Amino acid sequence: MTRGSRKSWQYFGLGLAWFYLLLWPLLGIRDGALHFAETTAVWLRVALGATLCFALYRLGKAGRLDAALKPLAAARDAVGNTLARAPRWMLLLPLAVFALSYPVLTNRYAQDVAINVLVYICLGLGLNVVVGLCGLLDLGYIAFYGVGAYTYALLSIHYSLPFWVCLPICAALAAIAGCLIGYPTLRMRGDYLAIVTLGFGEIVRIVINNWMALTGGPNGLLGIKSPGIYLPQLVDGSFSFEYLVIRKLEYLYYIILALAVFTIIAVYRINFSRIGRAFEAIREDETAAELMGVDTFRFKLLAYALGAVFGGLAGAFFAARMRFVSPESFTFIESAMVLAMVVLGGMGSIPGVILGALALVALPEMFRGFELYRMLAFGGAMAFMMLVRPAGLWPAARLGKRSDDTE
Amino acid sequence: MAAILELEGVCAHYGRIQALRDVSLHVGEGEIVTIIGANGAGKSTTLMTICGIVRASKGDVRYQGASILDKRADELPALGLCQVPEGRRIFPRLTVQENLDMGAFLRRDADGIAADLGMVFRLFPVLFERRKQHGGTLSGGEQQMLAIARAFMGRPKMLLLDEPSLGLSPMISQHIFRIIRNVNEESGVTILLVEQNANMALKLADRAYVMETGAVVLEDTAAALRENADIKKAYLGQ
Amino acid sequence: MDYLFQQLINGLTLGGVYALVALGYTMVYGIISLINFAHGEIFAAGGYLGVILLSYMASQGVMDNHPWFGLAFALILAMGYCAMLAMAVEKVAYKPLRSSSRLSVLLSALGMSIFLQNGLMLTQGVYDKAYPTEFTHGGFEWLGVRVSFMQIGILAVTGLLLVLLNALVFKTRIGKAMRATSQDKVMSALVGIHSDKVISTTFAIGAALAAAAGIMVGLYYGSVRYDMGFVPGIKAFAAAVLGGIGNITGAMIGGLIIGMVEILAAAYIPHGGEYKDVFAFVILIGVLYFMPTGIMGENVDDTRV
Amino acid sequence: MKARSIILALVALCLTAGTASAATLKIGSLSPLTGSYAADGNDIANGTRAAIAAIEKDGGIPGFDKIELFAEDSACDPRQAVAAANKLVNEKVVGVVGAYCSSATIPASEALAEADIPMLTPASTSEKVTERGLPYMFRVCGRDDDQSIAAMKFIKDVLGAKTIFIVDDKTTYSQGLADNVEKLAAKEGLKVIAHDHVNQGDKDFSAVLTKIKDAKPDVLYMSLQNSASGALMLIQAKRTGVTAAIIGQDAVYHPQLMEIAKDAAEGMYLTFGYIDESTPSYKKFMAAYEKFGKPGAYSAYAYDAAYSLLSAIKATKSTDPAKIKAELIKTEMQGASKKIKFQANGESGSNYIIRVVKDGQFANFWDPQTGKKY
Repeated sequence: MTRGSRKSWQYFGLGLAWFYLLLWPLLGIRDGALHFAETTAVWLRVALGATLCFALYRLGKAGRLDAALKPLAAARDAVGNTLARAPRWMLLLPLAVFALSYPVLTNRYAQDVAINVLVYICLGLGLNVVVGLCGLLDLGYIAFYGVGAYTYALLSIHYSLPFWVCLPICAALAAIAGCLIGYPTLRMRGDYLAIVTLGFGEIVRIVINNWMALTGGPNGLLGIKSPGIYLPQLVDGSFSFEYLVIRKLEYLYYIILALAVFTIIAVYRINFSRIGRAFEAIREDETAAELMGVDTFRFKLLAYALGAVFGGLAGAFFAARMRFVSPESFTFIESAMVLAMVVLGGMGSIPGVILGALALVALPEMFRGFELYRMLAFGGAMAFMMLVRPAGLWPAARLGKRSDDTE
Repeated sequence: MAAILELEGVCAHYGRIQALRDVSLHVGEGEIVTIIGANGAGKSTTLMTICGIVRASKGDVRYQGASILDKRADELPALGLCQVPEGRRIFPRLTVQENLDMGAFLRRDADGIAADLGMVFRLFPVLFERRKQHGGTLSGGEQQMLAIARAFMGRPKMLLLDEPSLGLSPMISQHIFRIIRNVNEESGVTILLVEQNANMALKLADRAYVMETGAVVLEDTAAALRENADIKKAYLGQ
Repeated sequence: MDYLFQQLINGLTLGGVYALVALGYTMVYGIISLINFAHGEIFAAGGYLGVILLSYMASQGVMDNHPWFGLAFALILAMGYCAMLAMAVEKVAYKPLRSSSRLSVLLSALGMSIFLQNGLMLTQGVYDKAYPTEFTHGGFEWLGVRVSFMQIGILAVTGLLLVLLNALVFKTRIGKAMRATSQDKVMSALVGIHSDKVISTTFAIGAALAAAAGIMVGLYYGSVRYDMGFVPGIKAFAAAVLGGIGNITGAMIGGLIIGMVEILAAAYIPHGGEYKDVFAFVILIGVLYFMPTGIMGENVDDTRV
Repeated sequence: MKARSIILALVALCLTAGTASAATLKIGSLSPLTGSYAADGNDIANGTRAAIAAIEKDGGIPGFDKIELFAEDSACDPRQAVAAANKLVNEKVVGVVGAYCSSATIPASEALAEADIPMLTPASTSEKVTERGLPYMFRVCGRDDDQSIAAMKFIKDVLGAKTIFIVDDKTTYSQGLADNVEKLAAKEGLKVIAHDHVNQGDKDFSAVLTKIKDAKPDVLYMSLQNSASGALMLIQAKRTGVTAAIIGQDAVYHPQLMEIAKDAAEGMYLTFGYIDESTPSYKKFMAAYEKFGKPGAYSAYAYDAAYSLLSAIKATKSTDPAKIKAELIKTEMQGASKKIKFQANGESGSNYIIRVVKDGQFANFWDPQTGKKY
């Protein structure tokens, strides 16, 4: 055993002792007496598990597991290389086939989770424009989702406008909201912007919650129509369209799939356009970008509006899918979740954000088996994933450090 | 003359880019040694590697005969090894006085600190005048003086100086170099000086190393290098 | 008139609570530029430790004979516990990410916040825990204004901690080391400051303050709950930014302003109660619009911490 | 213990996945197990568990070896509630007890309705829950409008109040109730001094309480979603010096109200469904619930919901929703909480009475039907 590894085991042991000290008061002092058995039992389990993981980690680091890991690594590299060499359509085709055939293969619950994942992919990619591309920390992004959802809800209830007509209206209103919020806040930098966007997000939620006449307040809005489509039909030789209201999950799945694909393509195009380069210039060094002639304020506002558009689209779909909206869906924690998807996936990276959305929507669902331990496992997993992959699951290729980050 | 600092085959990397290749050098006790070279030659990286801010990937750094490679950066000032880093790195929102106190952070002898404070205020009277101002409000030359004075406050046995003349007028530069010489002569502080201004550096130093693209290419006494034709052409602008 | 004064007292008390929590935010932010989302949970943990210890001592009869001793004892132990907790969180979730992007740490903090909140829920249950409030009911009435001893206590403790903290940061060696570390980590290492230790200490101090706040809140409002840290956490963060993040006096002023705005909005504006958070945030946005670095913030080159 | 229960849960999960044969009857519960309403949510899940235990103790349901509960977390969030509902659809449960927040119940019920799964809510009192024409939506608790009528009658007849101050905390439930009271008060000729709102999760009510102290109303109608918030408001009301009679509602009805507020809760009135503690049903419920601690406001309702669902299955020997519905409507059952007789629209009627906190206990106080004190 080398000196380094002995030292790390010492730290590990100290950590476990520390953990016992932290755990004991919470479990051991109750009913006017001190208990030790329970704490020890819980602690022993955690300690055993942690020791096992730590031993494996140390062994792996010391190269003892190379015999087992090397072929795995080689296989991974081989697969990676083949994939890298394969043309893009060969990768996308199976993915597309899978996405299209998904509802046929799965049950209601899986479809429901998939719909949620796709909604969050739209949201995550929208926020990605703001945070990942432009480097503006936005903690109130969910406000645009709310604007989109309530816009469609109100238009559908009061004016019976069809979903497809409302979609662009929702996007436009969300963009306007983005500009309204962006205008006073975008002069601020870094974390000041973060708290101000958080504030705006909360303001939007509180207004939704309190403006009884318009939004129904906490009661929410009921009676939103599902999206419908006109299906061509041949009846008695004459060609006509039948209006079909989409309520079934499978059809809703295809609608949100289409929206998500649209979002992916749009964000991809933005990413590699002149605008995208301007965004990145702002992210890397705002002052330098300004000196290079980039109108930073205008572009930041544009980033905000563009991000808001996708939030608005996702919101409109959400309202149509739930046929009910209420303020509970637009809380700060939702903003934080969307941000988590972007950062966890890899800022500025489209496949990363998709992975992030998948992870953060699917994980709590997977943990449903844990019942009460669900959110505990989720929080732990979130921190753990960040520790293992600080740059995200699938980091973007072009990404420097923001000048604010330098020490 | 016993070597107080020795580098032996040191390599260092920034990510995948190799910044130092097999750098070996030594500094004798009480010497003034300078490293000259162009931008990006690896001079500052050498100092940062000595101090443990940049980790050496190969080779050894010995200070007073013992390897200091596995020491953290913050353990070195206690051994008398202090650095005035590139860009001065004054604490901008600490007052001048507090900046100086930070230099003596590891020392516990209040009397000695007070005496040294008097000493640096004598050396740099302008710092005494501005002792209540924030470090960030000083001019470039004053900041450089403060940075050097702060390093003096640690009562170093050896001082690593990174580009003390950068961005300063020739007059102030000369003033600062004079003080460095005085401290070396009076207190016997060993000095390793990194400079782009080869002219001044070679006038001050006893010995010198020339670095190019991360490696030491030449080593000689300062006097000899001043006469070296290549050096004259490349670094002294003659 | 007494109505106004009563509301002012209410606002001061609420502001005092925010200020205590904000102090921890601002200290941690000052040193590693991290919005420490888990801070609110540390505050909740402090409240829980307080109720656990106080109930235990009450069952042993300590609270009947020496209530003030019991309270002080619980306060100190809870502060110590939370300091340990915060240091553990820092070591596990933040330190390995020190050289990563700031957002990675932010997310890790969010994960820790969810983890700790649910950890509290699992170990302590989903129901509110009642504080023994018998000995905090006292108060007096003066010119029609009711002031309870707990309100005075909160303000006194907040003020005292502010003074102590300022002394710590500006007069002591560790305080100077903290400020130096927050301004330039490389240089502070070069003068011999062990930055990991300083950062750990900062977390510990911030957490101890949060624990004190947790106990004060428990005593004042009468109960604690596992999710009690979230809302004050956000408000305190807003307060810290309002005052100029990284600035201790600023956090205090920010906390008092937010508390005051909330209470006065609820007291005087029609529908103010439901929109009071809107007013708090509008004030925040307004102040930041005109004073981009907050009330007490210093105008420094913003590429630095 | 906690870790053991994780492992047990996992083992149970594996086992049930392995043995899920036709002999298992699956029912679901939907309630917020995490988040701010976890307390009430757990009461609901536990009430359902107690009902299953009671039925199994009576010999179970013929044709099924065991009854299995899927207790899903709705988190009081529409999205998660729908996901959980769809999960229950997947598990092919024959009926669902839940949810808690009306904003979760409404969208979740739509998802369940598509699969024709009966849903019995023990807690969502919003009128909209049953007024959407869903065939298999039932409500075991009372309705907001009935509760407010009882409260108003009490305020007028017994307290003889002239002025009233209303506070709610802006949830579908609490605000709906408060709005109803406000309307009724205006009709009855009471002066509504103000109808103020506080926010969810607020701890500090000093501003509004100072207002109330200043306005000196005869009655403070306190419509809060959460018993702990209610307790905090009571403590602060006492400290501020509010002298008005305080009336709350069933969401605040929970033992922890007195645990936290202690003497500050004394004399508070609450509207609550009349529980006849002398009936055998109630005693049976208490026996089955014992291992979960003291029942909360919705424990008995959840118990009754699950009990009547299971009884209907037992009686019809079928899991066909139409037959279950017919059976539910046909029979009258003495439940733990009240006499339950479902109508075609899914309502089961309400019988709100006034209870009071006396010596740290809830006690029956006044019956609006008879107009008499107990």
